[in-house]
Amino acid sequence: MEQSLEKTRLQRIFGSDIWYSFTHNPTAIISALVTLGLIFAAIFAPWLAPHNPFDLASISIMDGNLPPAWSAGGDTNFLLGTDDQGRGVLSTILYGARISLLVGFSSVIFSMVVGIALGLVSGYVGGRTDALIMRIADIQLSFPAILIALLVDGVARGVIPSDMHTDISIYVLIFAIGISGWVQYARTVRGSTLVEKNKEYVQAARVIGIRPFTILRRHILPNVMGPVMVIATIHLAIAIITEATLSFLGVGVPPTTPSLGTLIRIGNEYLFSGDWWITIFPGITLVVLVLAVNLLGDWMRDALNPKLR
Amino acid sequence: MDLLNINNLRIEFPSRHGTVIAVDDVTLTVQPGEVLGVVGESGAGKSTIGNAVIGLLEPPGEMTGGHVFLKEQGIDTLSPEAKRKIRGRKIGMIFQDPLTSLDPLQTIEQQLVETINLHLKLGEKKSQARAVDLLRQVGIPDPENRIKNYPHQFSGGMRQRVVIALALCAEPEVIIADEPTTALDVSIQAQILELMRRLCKDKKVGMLIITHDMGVIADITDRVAVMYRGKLVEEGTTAKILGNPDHPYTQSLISAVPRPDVRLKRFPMVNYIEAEGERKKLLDLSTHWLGKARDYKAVQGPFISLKNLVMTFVTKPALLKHNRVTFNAVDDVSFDINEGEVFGLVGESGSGKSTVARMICSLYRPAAGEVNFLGTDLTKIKSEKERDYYRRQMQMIFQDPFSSLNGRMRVMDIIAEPIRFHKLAGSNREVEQIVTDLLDHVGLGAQAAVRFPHEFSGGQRQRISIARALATRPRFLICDEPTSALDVSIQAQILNLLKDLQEELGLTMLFISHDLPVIRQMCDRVGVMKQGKLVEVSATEDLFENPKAAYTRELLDLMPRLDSLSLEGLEVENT
Amino acid sequence: MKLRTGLLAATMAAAIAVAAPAQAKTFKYAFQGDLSSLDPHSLNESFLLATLGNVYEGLVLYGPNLEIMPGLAEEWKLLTPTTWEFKLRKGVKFHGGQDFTADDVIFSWQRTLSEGSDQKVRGGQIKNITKVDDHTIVVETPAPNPILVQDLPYLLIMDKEWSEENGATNATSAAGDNTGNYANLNANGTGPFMVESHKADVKTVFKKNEDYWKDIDGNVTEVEFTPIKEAPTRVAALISGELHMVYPVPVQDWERLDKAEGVKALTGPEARTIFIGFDQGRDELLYSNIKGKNPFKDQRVRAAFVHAVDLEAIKEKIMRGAATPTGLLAAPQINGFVESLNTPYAYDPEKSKALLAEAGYPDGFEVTLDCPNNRYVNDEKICQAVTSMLAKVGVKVDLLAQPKSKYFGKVLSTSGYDTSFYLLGWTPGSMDVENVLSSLIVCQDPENKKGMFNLGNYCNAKVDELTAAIGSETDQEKRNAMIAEAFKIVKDEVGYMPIHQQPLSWGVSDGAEVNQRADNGLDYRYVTVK
Amino acid sequence: MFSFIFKRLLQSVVVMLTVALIAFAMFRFVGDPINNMVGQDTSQADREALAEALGLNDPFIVQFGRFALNAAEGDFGFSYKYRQPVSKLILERLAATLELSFVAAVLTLAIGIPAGVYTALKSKGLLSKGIMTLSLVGVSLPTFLIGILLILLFGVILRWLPTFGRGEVVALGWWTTGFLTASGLKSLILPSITLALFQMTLIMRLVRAEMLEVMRTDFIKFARARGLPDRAVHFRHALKNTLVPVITITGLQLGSLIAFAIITESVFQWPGMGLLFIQAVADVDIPIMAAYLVLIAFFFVVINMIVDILYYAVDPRLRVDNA
Repeated sequence: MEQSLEKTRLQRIFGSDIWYSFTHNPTAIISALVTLGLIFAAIFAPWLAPHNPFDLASISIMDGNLPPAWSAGGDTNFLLGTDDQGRGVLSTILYGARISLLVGFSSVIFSMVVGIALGLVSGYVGGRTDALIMRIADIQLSFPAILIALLVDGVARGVIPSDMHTDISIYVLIFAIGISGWVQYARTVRGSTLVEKNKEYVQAARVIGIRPFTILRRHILPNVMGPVMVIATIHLAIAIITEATLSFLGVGVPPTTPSLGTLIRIGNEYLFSGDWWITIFPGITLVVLVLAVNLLGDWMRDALNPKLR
Repeated sequence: MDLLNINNLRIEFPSRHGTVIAVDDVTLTVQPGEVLGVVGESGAGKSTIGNAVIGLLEPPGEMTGGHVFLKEQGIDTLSPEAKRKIRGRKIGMIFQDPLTSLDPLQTIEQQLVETINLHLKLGEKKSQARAVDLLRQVGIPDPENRIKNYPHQFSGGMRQRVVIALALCAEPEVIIADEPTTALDVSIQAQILELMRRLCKDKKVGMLIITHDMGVIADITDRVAVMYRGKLVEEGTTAKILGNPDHPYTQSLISAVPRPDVRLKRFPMVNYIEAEGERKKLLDLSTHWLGKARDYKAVQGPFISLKNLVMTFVTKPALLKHNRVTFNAVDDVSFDINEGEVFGLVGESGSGKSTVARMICSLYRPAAGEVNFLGTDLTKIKSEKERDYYRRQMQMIFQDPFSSLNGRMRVMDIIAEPIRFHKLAGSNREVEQIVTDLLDHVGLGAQAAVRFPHEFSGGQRQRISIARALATRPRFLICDEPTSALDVSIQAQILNLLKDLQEELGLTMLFISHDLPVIRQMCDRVGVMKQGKLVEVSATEDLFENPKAAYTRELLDLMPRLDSLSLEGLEVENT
Repeated sequence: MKLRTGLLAATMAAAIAVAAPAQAKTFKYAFQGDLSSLDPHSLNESFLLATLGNVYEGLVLYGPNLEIMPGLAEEWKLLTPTTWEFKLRKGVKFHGGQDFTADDVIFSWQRTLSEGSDQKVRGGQIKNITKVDDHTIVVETPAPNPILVQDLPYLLIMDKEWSEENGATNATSAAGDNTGNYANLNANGTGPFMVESHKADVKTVFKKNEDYWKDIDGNVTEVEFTPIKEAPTRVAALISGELHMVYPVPVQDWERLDKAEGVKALTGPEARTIFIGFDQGRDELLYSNIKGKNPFKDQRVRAAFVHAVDLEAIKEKIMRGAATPTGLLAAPQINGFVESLNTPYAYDPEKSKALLAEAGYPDGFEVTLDCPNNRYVNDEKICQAVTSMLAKVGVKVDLLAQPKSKYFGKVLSTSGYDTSFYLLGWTPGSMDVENVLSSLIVCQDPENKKGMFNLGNYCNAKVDELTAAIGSETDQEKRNAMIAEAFKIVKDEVGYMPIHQQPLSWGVSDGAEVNQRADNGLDYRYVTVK
Repeated sequence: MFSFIFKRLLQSVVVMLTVALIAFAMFRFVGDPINNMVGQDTSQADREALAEALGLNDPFIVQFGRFALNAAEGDFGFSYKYRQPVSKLILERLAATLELSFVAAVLTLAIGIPAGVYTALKSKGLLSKGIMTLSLVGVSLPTFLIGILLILLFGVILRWLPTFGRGEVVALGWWTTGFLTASGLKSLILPSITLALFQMTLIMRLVRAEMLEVMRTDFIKFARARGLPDRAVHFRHALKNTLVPVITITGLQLGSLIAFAIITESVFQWPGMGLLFIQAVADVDIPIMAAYLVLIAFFFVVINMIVDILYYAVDPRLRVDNA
């Protein structure tokens, strides 16, 4: 019995139209591979990276501004060259991707949880609760994400004792980006909840006597996740970009533990000087990562939309 | 010569599960002024024919054989542009759902004039005049003003008339109507059919009408073509097909049609399409779990009695009470249901019959009135815990088998949920045992438990929801249009199943339907509702033989006549 | 396609070509900051003063090399240790045509002391001014002040009548709308240039003052100033030929500028010294893992720190060889500079480790370094480098780099010197070491406004004595000796960790010649456009 | 209709007050303004006097009340840094930002909508797949980097276009425009592209998605069945129905253009409100920050209102005269 269960579960995945459309869509496959690859690289950076750019004792400023290994004056030690502080660009990218992805994923999950919770409640309970939540959403919408992030960061730096900044700045960032994103989820989830809650399977559950919370959790939530996943993917890309933009506005992660965005911001200052590698390589990595994620989200949107099939 | 000649038509849908042959070597002809009915159940490929004729096959479908001739002229071979010129000009099309067939952002005048001008090049003025005239022909009152309106300002029936006007506006020679009345109430349906028949006769238009509804066939067609799984199984005059069909499929189809005139014991030979599956008949309730733990206290007085129920909906919300606009979906409804009987509730859409059901099982809280179940007024109960005791004893079966099951759960979990919630089984293994029992009890194998709803057909799903409803061992079952989304033969199976269960378990039932024949087959007593009010309650046979209320009479008159239906091999219940 | 873009290019190029000759003799330049006000007394900030120095003038002027030369005063002499006589220049007219007289000087001095003025410190150097005749005044100082004149170039003179007509007798204060706002948006000086139009933070246009009291070397008839915040944009604007000059230019872009045709980097040592300070006042550091005591009170620890930092590396890698490592808190351009003490502490990590061990921190300790990230040249990068260098001797430094507003908000007296270890830069407003000593080195003394910027409160009674004496010593010989002694003490006690004199870093197109003054000021008098 | 607008106005006031309140609650943390207002030699006593004069020592609710009351009279106070009335400063900058956002918006719609329609109609086509992917590259780069790269390419290497500022502007009353001079127009090109790129992609994808949905509706099928030519089906019926849902999002997107201008403006030294704001953040020029945020909120409210009115205009189902 159990065994056959497992079997059918696998069959379900591989038999599903989603899987079919995936295997028949090279773009989706490639971008999936790229994304996974980068995530892998980021997670295992400590083992993959030739150096640890975050360990200050190990970096020597005398290695600063070395060009990539293959060009004149390059050092095979630093495949993609070094930045002004003597950190290997390759290693910094790996560790940077780590931070970018951490910030990206965490903030997406954050806004997802908040958004879904509020959306479900708003849609299922309705009435005043709904009105209240949606008004709050409206107000927040009249306040662009980038500004919210700016202010949140500003406040955090104000209220948190300054000697902790370096340690918590990344969480602040996650919160700042996350809090500005929940509205989209809330609205979507609310919309689909309004549809689902009138479907007969929900009424059936209510006739049985199942309590609202359980209904939301067991019945409605799984059925509204589709669009949420699509938003989440796109949002991940946006979150990573936002992080980069924020670091341009000077509220990013500390330069001693740079993210991809911070690397680009730093490299920005070297665009005119000869040291192109300091910007270009992180830049390429960021584009590839975000592009892959976006393409993935694209495919998912079309694949999950029954009307498009 | 034939007006329309469909010759050895073959249509294929290539898919990843292999090529599906939607239409297989079908030949049909339509003469001027003739109405040809194409009847068949879902998946028979009847709509595909219609789309193929006007050259609007949904991709990836393609014509891989045969031809379509309009007055000897092959039109399937024409260029897309030429095909386009034929559409609307020579062949008009009417779709099922009038609510979605019209562009919501344009007045019907714009849409009419646009089409008329396109085909007849009359110029603005003349086109408008013709548009108004058309609306008059299709029976829209005060067309001069109504023409300025937007679709959403018309009722469903009126919209369908507008759609017909649009289909007619370029004087086509052939009209293809795809389920033209399925979305409409029976009273409207009769009018629309009458209208279509008249137009077709007056204008000598050939009509191809695609439907699953024997009533429609009986009402307006001259000839009928029966389709099954893409094949044309039988063709002949309407009387012949209904009277004494040759093909076994046609026979089973006919025998499955609920009859307005007599009441049958069961629907026989309905297993042509989907084997009904073995059911453990006549189980011994003293030993079987369904019998056990039926610790119900005996009922004194009526089993259920509704007193002056009122349900109010807010149509225009507002902060202040007095500017809210409300209407009474259910208005002062009272009736009793006795233990062991099947009580029917009939009425057109919006008559409030479903609302009543939902108030009984406390999905809605009544604005006023009492719901007395076993002598307790459920509306007074405050705590959920207390209510659970009654919930367990009354369960509901819903209309749409596709949305009434949570697609993300396995059948096992779906049926087990009520058992677990009401703690009706000790161990998990017992739960599984019960679920398996239930499944073959409703004629599905135990293996169904590990699968997901989307792997089942509509009929099978309805069986699953019945199993779920039975899982709490209820004594009262509410069936809200349980079969109206199903094909007739499947409907017959489900109705049989419900009949059997009702007998075996001595269930009391509230059976809701808009379909009078079905009501006649199922119910002991019937209540008729109109715009939230209960107009009549009487024993089924009385209701059909000598209705009291005028409205009931009206309804009965509008019922499609199926007198020509053959009676052979059916055992009539003599009351 | 190709052809079309080609064509497009051609037309564009043409457009620019015709646009070019139109602005002959107009000098266009950009700076990272903006000219926040036209009121010479509103803000005591070097860029503002240097720029307004082209419109307004003081009794004395800075020469091309910061030397003092006669301005609105033709000559001056010391009457008593505390009184000076100034002979004012005759026949000078303000842009508005009003005559320049003693009254204007007295008025301007009083204005620097008015509500809302940020020049109170300068004005405070003078106790009283008495008018002898229209072109002679006697200035009285609270105490003997040998370097009074050093402080006068930026005490800019405004016209009395004009100010009174326009209700600008008080300096423009930031606190709400005051009538003085007129002077904030308009200017009426005696300088070689007058303000044609001024839109704060957008663009300011200066026009040559044809009847300036003396001929100037430059040939510029019009000057157009635009602030450009982003360094890359600034450099791009220069290379693309839209501007004659931009500054500062990121040091790493010098190569690029020299490679690019038509532009070059103009560099030199600035009078600003960058240094790192230690909190030696508190008994326990605010931001450290060492509790109960303050490691920086131990001279060996401070020594360990200065020996752990490789100034040469910072110069080479971060400043691209442009900085001048230093051992003194005052730059050579500063009056009273002591050559002999300017050699930096030696880079010697081993010694540093030894010292730490000796001081009882064999494994080092943790401390937070406060650092601005948009104030000085590559400030944040310097801090990063220092951080990693100290890491090598076992000291774990948490770097807290913030924008200048937040940084200064934290470390300055306003929030009670909330720092343990900080990076700061200093240019003495008076271009004299006395200012360095009294601001950075003497013990904190809020009452007498002494040691206001001695954030770590390095404190040595002897040094305080000397500083006081230096302030009033009029004999240059003695004075220099005392200066040397004071700095010697500071250096021996490792009161500070001097880093370097940061470089001036200007980008100039071949179309123009400018004089680079050590205080980073641009004097239009010496600008020539070809 | 009227009562509706009135309701909206009421709402907008609430929104703006909330925004202002939140903003204010935050300002006290962004740094100490005084240090940016005085030179380094300025004494402690003077600094405190100034803080007192500015009312920085009052409890923030008092400061907020003061601000709200004055703001109601259109007086946003006095910039700490420029010592000028904030309203005047913002007015000077308003034109720059609005012109930039306007051009960007036009670009966004003029390219985004057609591209969306095209990719929807030819969804299987190679070109439309190309457009889809390409558009993604655009949003995969941070705006500031795009800006710098554009400057590098067109300003420094090709030297076709100016690298900063608005060029020559013509003053029409208090409004200054760059539309009337060649240099002004040229200066608009790079920033507006940089600003529009992101929104363009969003709008395009949105239109595509909606269009695809509409193309599957019955009334489109019925329109075809009546023999209407593609042109009529696509544009008279499909596109119009597509725009209904698109309008809202578009409204919000265009609103955020004004906000995103912050980055573009600081990259191109575009003398607009965004630049003013980001400078103000650096200098802790609270009055400017407050005014800016409230203004942004105001823009959003106005845009939303216009959107709702458009809705009424486009979609008969929403009109009051429903039968």
